[in-house]
Amino acid sequence: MAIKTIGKHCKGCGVCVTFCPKQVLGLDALGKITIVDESKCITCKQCEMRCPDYAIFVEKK
Amino acid sequence: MAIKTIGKHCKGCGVCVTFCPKQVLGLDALGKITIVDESKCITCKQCEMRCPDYAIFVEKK
Amino acid sequence: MEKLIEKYYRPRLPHIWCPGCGNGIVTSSIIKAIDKLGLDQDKTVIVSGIGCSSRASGYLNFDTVHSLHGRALPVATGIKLADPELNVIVITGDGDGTAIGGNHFIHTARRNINLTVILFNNNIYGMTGGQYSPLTPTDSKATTAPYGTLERAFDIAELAKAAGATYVARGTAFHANMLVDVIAKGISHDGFSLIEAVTQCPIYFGRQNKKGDASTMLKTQRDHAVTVEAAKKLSPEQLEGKFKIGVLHQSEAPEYTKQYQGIIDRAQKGAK
Amino acid sequence: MEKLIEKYYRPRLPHIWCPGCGNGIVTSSIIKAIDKLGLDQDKTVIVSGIGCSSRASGYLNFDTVHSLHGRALPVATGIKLADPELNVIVITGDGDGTAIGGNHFIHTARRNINLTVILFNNNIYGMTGGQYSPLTPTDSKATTAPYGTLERAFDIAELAKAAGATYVARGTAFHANMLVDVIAKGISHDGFSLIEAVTQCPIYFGRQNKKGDASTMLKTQRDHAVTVEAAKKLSPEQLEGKFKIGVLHQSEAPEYTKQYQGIIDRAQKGAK
Amino acid sequence: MAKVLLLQGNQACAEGAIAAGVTFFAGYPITPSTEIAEIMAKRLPEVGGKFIQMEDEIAGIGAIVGASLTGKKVLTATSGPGFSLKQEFIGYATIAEVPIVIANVQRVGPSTGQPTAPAQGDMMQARWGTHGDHPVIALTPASVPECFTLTIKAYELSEKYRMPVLLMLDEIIGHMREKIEIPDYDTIEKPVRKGPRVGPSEFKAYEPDSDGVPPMADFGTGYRYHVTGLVHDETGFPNGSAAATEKLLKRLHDKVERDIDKITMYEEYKLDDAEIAIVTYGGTARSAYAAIDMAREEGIKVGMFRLISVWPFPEKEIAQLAEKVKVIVVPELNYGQMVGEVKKAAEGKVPVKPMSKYDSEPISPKELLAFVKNL
Amino acid sequence: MAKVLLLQGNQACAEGAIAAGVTFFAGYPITPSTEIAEIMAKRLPEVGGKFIQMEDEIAGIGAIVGASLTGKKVLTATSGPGFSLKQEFIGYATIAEVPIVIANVQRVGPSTGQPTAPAQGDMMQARWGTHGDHPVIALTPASVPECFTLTIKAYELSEKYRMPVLLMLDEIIGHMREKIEIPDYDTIEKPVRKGPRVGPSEFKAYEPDSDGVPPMADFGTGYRYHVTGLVHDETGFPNGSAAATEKLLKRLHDKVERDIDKITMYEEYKLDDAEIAIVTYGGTARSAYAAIDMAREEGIKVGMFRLISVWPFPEKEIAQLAEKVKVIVVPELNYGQMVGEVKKAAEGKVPVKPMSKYDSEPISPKELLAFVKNL
Amino acid sequence: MIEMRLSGSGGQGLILAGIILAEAALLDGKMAIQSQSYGPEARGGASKSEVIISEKAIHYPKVTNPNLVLAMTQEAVDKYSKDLPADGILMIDTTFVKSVPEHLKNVYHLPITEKVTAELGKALFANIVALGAIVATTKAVSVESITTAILHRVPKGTEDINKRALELGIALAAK
Amino acid sequence: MIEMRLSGSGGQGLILAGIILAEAALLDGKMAIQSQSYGPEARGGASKSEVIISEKAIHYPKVTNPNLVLAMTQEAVDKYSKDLPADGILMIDTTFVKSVPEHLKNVYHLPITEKVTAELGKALFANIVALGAIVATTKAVSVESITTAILHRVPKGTEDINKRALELGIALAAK
Ligand SMILES: Cc1ncc(C[n+]2csc(CCOP(=O)(O)OP(=O)(O)O)c2C)c(N)n1
Ligand SMILES: Cc1ncc(C[n+]2csc(CCOP(=O)(O)OP(=O)(O)O)c2C)c(N)n1
Ligand code: SF4
Ligand code: SF4
Ligand code: SF4
Ligand code: SF4
Repeated sequence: MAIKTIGKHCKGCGVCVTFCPKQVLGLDALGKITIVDESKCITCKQCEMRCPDYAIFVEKK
Repeated sequence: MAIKTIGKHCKGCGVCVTFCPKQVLGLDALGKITIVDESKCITCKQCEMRCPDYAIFVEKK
Repeated sequence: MEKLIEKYYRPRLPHIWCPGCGNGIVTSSIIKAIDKLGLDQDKTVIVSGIGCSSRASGYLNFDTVHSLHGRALPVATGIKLADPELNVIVITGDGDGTAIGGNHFIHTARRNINLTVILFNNNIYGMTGGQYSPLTPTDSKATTAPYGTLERAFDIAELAKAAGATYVARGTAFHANMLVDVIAKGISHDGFSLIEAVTQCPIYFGRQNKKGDASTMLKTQRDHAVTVEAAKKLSPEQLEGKFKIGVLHQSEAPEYTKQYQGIIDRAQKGAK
Repeated sequence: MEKLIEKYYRPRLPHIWCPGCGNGIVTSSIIKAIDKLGLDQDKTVIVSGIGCSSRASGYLNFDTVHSLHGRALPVATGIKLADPELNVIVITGDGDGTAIGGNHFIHTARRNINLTVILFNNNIYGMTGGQYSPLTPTDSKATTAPYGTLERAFDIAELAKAAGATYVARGTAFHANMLVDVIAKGISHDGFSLIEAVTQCPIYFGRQNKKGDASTMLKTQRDHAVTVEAAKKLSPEQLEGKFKIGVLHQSEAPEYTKQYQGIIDRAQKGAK
Repeated sequence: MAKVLLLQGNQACAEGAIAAGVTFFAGYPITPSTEIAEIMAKRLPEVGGKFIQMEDEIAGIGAIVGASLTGKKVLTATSGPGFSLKQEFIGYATIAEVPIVIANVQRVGPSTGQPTAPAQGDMMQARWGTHGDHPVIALTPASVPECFTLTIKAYELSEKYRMPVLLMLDEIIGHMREKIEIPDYDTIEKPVRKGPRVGPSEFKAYEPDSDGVPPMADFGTGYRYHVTGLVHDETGFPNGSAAATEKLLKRLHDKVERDIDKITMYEEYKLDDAEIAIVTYGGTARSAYAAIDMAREEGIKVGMFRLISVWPFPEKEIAQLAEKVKVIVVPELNYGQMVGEVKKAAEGKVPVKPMSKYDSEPISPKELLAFVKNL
Repeated sequence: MAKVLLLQGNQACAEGAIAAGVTFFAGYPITPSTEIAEIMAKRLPEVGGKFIQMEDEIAGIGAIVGASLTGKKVLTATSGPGFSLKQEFIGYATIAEVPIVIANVQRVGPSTGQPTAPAQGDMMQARWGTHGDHPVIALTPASVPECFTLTIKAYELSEKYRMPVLLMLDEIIGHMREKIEIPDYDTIEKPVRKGPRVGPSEFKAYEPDSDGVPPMADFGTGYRYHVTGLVHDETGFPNGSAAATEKLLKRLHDKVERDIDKITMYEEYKLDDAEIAIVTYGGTARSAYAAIDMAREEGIKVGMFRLISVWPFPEKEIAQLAEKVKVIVVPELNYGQMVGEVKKAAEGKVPVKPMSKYDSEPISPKELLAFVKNL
Repeated sequence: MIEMRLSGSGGQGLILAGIILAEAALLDGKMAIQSQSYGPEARGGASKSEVIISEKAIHYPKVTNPNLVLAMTQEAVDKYSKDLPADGILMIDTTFVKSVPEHLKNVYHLPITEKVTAELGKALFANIVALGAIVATTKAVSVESITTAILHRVPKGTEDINKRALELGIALAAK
Repeated sequence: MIEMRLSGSGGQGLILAGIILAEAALLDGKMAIQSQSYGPEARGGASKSEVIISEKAIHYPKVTNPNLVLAMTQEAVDKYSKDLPADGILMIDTTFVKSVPEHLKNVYHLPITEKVTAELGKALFANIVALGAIVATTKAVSVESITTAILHRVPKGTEDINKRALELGIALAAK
């Protein structure tokens, strides 16, 4: 399992943070996506599915 | 009862002739409305109602 | 009728329509409806587009606008919204109203603005000489469809309803008295009203499609029309090939120009 | 998804859409549907109009046309009729597709030409900064409706159906996977397909109407959408304020470009 | 009471319309004109007027034509793509003699072009955009206060000559904010439409007065007349005879041409002793003032003839100018449009140099100065 | 085998299109152009092509733009009101460089005007009808055979320069029937579109060759490129920078202007020793031939410069003509349109006299003769 | 050069007649131009079809000096014979035309519609009868060419009756 | 004449700030022109608002010789400070800007957003803080007028917090 984020694409809308069922994600001081606790990720891909900016990808390994 | 026809308006389409239930009407040699037998008229006004050219009027007296 | 002509027609007859054309019949039905309702002639406006049918406005003794092809409804909207006291009646053809004018048609219906639209449906573009329209039945001949039309026709009544029209009716030139009735109801209705008036163009639709002369085409109207009431009692098979006439749909919704007064009230309260 | 981006997106990201805008989600649903069906990328054309949503075409790696405001459908019709082998997908907004483009919408549906139209419905004109559209709900605020909108919104699915569309579905940005599914079905359908994709414009529709941020608007989609299947089991009261998602209408009718071959055959037989 | 405000050109245009007594607006949003619609949406209901956003630009102009027939003063606003769509109706309003005002806030074209960048690329379209022969009146403001006053002027002309009047703004003027002193609207004289002086029975809807303009009755007041885009005679009914056609088309042109001196508006800036004349208009005139001031400091004798009314084109004035100066420079934000008219009027008497800029940026005073120095 | 036929100008135009390899027509009926659509409806399926009647004129031109992108040669036909509606898309096809041909059969305007009567009132609209700066190519046939050949020529130019080409007929030419010898279509060289010479990976959709024209890939052949009406760079993607804007607009104009000598077509009729030059075009040229023959019999030295390509305007040739003759007369069926261009080109070197007729009747040879004799 | 104007009402087939006449001229190896009036009036009201035939190139396509006017209705006479010179030919269908301008010297009063209805049962062929009369009177085209041109244009199966109509016209004019 | 450019990203309220600045100048009895960049970029990407203030008429409305550039993002510095002369003022929000052009001598490094978030709890008032800093630095308008102009433009109920933001900005620049 790996979460990949692309800071350049992220616009900080917070959608992934909201819909992540496990509080894996957060926004940093500049308002960009940041991974708070990758270990909690259940690879449900809710974030990837709804990120409007293609800035987060989750791979099942 | 009086049938009034306006030759200048009549274009000879024959609609009044077709829908007159009593064969009151006809077309003349130049293709204009003509009254064949006014006495048969029952003032149903089918002719007046459907004349597209406002060339025939029937009055009940 | 003679008196009605005197009163409601301009002294410009005979009109330009071809022998047997149904436009004259539909036009007189409109006049009879206006007379029946006793509309104030000075407060009634007739707006048309461009086409044979749209020439009707020029013969009628009201304030009249012969606008652009397809654009009667925006002009009518401007008139009605600017002066809601006016009765605004729109005369349009199947090409004028549903081809180039299709967008205005659905949007005016959606707004439910109190206009009465009489759509002269002769299934063809008459004025330009016989091209197919969005209401030409599939497999018809037209000058631009020498091999027959492929396209399906709109069910204009359904379309109007789906777009938001609150009164939809259909009549025919043959059933001229009934047409008067559904037009009168449409004018009385407070909202967007569409009356489809089925009429004959013997010259271009009739000839190309071997529909016979004007009388024959009127008979076809007679034989294929079924009143809404009668239709209820018929099976789908019996209705095959028939079309319904009468009031097809009526509903209530707020009328646009009346609602607009609310906006003004709100704004003026805010402004003070 | 990353691979899909590599394959189907041009290397032009990030896109111009605002933070939280749903357009990115709907666009990726289209791509997933295309991928799912394994469409030939070289034989697939995407046509859009003008608007935020219509900018999508520029990011997708196909033959793409960013046409004029409201005119995606005529262009798409030309492409499809000229070369029926191409898969033609149309991306449009609620303003682009139903305001200025409304006439093309109903006529393309009527012809049942095999195009798949994805209408990004964000209930507002985004690109020009928040004016109301024909799909803005009554009583909303918009920059051109400071006192709230009077007009009723189209039920675009009903309108499409009445105009002749043979496939009509609705999805939302929230239900992104389901959206993929209804888009894929629409592409597979042989005829005119409309998919209304409900999406959020947090910047202009959201802010003016206090709908919260993107996440909140997505939740609203979640909470107000009912699948067609579930809706069947609900009473009208329970459906109050909800909207249906899924396949709303599907029917069979001859497809225009296929039918056209018949015309050619007839003409060429006649000519010989 | 007069107010001092910081307004955009677009806002001043909308306020000018309100001040002129406009009570009806119909349109469709398009950058960079949208603010005009937005302000009218807010302001019109406040003064008891009506605003309606139509389904497209064609419907927008159609609705104002309708509203004008009821006696209202009306406005629509747009930009290039929408202006193209409105062309058919502009011709209709011209031949049917329906007073309307259209603001076109120009952006970079052709087509979608560059929606947010300035250009002056629709100047010739304003003259020739609709099919068939027709006269045109078009005005170009060069400042925010002028957006206000020229909008009022547009109504004066439109009502007086019963025809469309075009307000040709550009994005520079439309979107910049500057100081404007706005008088109390009650003190502003509202343009008035000439109504019939006879009763309905004697009224001929298109019978002109000696000024070539027929009095116009409001719909709903009993005059029951016919309005058509077909060639018609004095009754207003279609008449396609050669005589009627010529008479109508000639009158439509004449009513404007005979008054061209009254309609023509221009400003001369430091032109008295100028050897170089800059002929320009709108946003580009702003660069010209600045460039001229700079040039004058260097002792270069340059001045500006600023077109305020662009159509009808002030041929006579430009011909006179051509007699007076040594060279004429025509800076424009386009590939060369009005410069053609200047050339035509100058008839070879003096070199006429285009300074065309079409890269989506305004001409800076320095660029213009450099151009002038390089002549 | 060549055939001798009696055809209308409209018919010859339609047949010319078929001969040029047109396989797609989309349009909307309008007098006096409708025959073109009607013939295409019949003829296209015979040659395996497609005809579609669209919901309006905008959709008509939109559909041919789409069809052209698939590599087809395409046509639409219209008249004044429809031509006005098509303007926005003409700008689109210009900036997106999509080859299309539009036939405009002119009738009396403005607005609905006189649908069945001849005029030449859309000549300036052809040049300036769409918003923003744009080049234009427009041709005007003066006979039925020329309707055929110029239609083929229109495709040559449209495909070569990747832009809309306008066929400006008038009702006289469109509706008259005359003799035409039609060659076997197989013997006619079909204009060919320049395709890419590199594979998709190297292809830049809007990178021009040295002639200023980018090769064009057909949709569906793997080049996957983007077409937009926004200002764009060589990649075809939007780029609104000043540099990209200037580069694009300049190239669009340059590709035509650099070839103006190749594009310009005109006919000189008895002009060699002429002291009076008649500059005219289209249906009015027919009157001029006859009037000149009559005048020559009376010993008056008059000849004609007949514009075949009207846009780009042959400025150079007219300037030369102005050096040669004593007076130029410009008869037109309008209020004075091309005469302005002639004036501009003549730069005051010679008097330029308009002979404007706008009463819905053609200019008769006698009228023209009388005018010439009264000079 | 011969200039002819065929006029009548919309339904009388005169536009087709004009085309046939011009096509016959081409068959004769001459030049020909045909033009017509369009518009609503072409349907119901007065309508005209003009034909010019010449050995040489024809420049101006409209009739300015008519040699012949055919008028099949009264309205057509009134509207379209005005510019006919005194010695020009006016050919009228007496079925519909009652009065003719006095100054004209060369008026052919032909009972075209009456005759064709009587002899061929249908008014439909009146235009072909008129063509016969025109050809017989003016010799503008050869009988052979007009026959070929007619047969080329008329629906299959009506060739014979059309030929008879043509002959009827030729005979009528000969009287 | 003083020419100022306020730049940053779409959401930072700089267009409003520019308008307020210009309105303050009018209150001071001066002339002022404000203009801005429009378009998609005004939403997400770099955006600018330009203000020119002068005692005399201002002709050309665009900034050509900036005296001050405020840059609230890195992209804004990169894009909009290019034409700033060496002695012009560059004012940056250090929260977002990390590097500045080397040749500039007059750079104000202000932690605008950081500070406003810390002190007023919301980044929202950063634009007003920036105004305070600009006014303090340039004296382009009087503190009185800028205060009036701000209060005139901000929503009811936020007057106090806006005043505090202004003071914060003045204080920041004073450091
Ligand atoms: C913009 C424009 N396009 C086309 C035309 C030509 N035109 C005039 S009427 C008409 C169609 C008329 O059909 P319909 O509305 O059905 O009326 P009808 O003549 O059959 O009564 C057309 C295409 C026009 N006048 N204007
Ligand atoms: C002819 C024309 N009119 C108006 C515009 C301006 N315009 C551009 S996009 C748009 C509306 C966009 O709304 P929508 O289609 O709902 O798309 P969104 O931006 O919301 O995705 C408008 C009015 C234009 N470009 N062209
Ligand atoms: S009123 Fe009736 S009976 Fe009398 S003529 Fe008319 S249709 Fe015949
Ligand atoms: S219905 Fe009218 S027009 Fe037709 S024949 Fe009878 S009277 Fe004449
Ligand atoms: S063409 Fe058809 S619709 Fe038009 S007037 Fe003739 S019959 Fe009526
Ligand atoms: S304005 Fe709205 S629709 Fe447009 S990009 Fe921003 S959020 Fe999306």
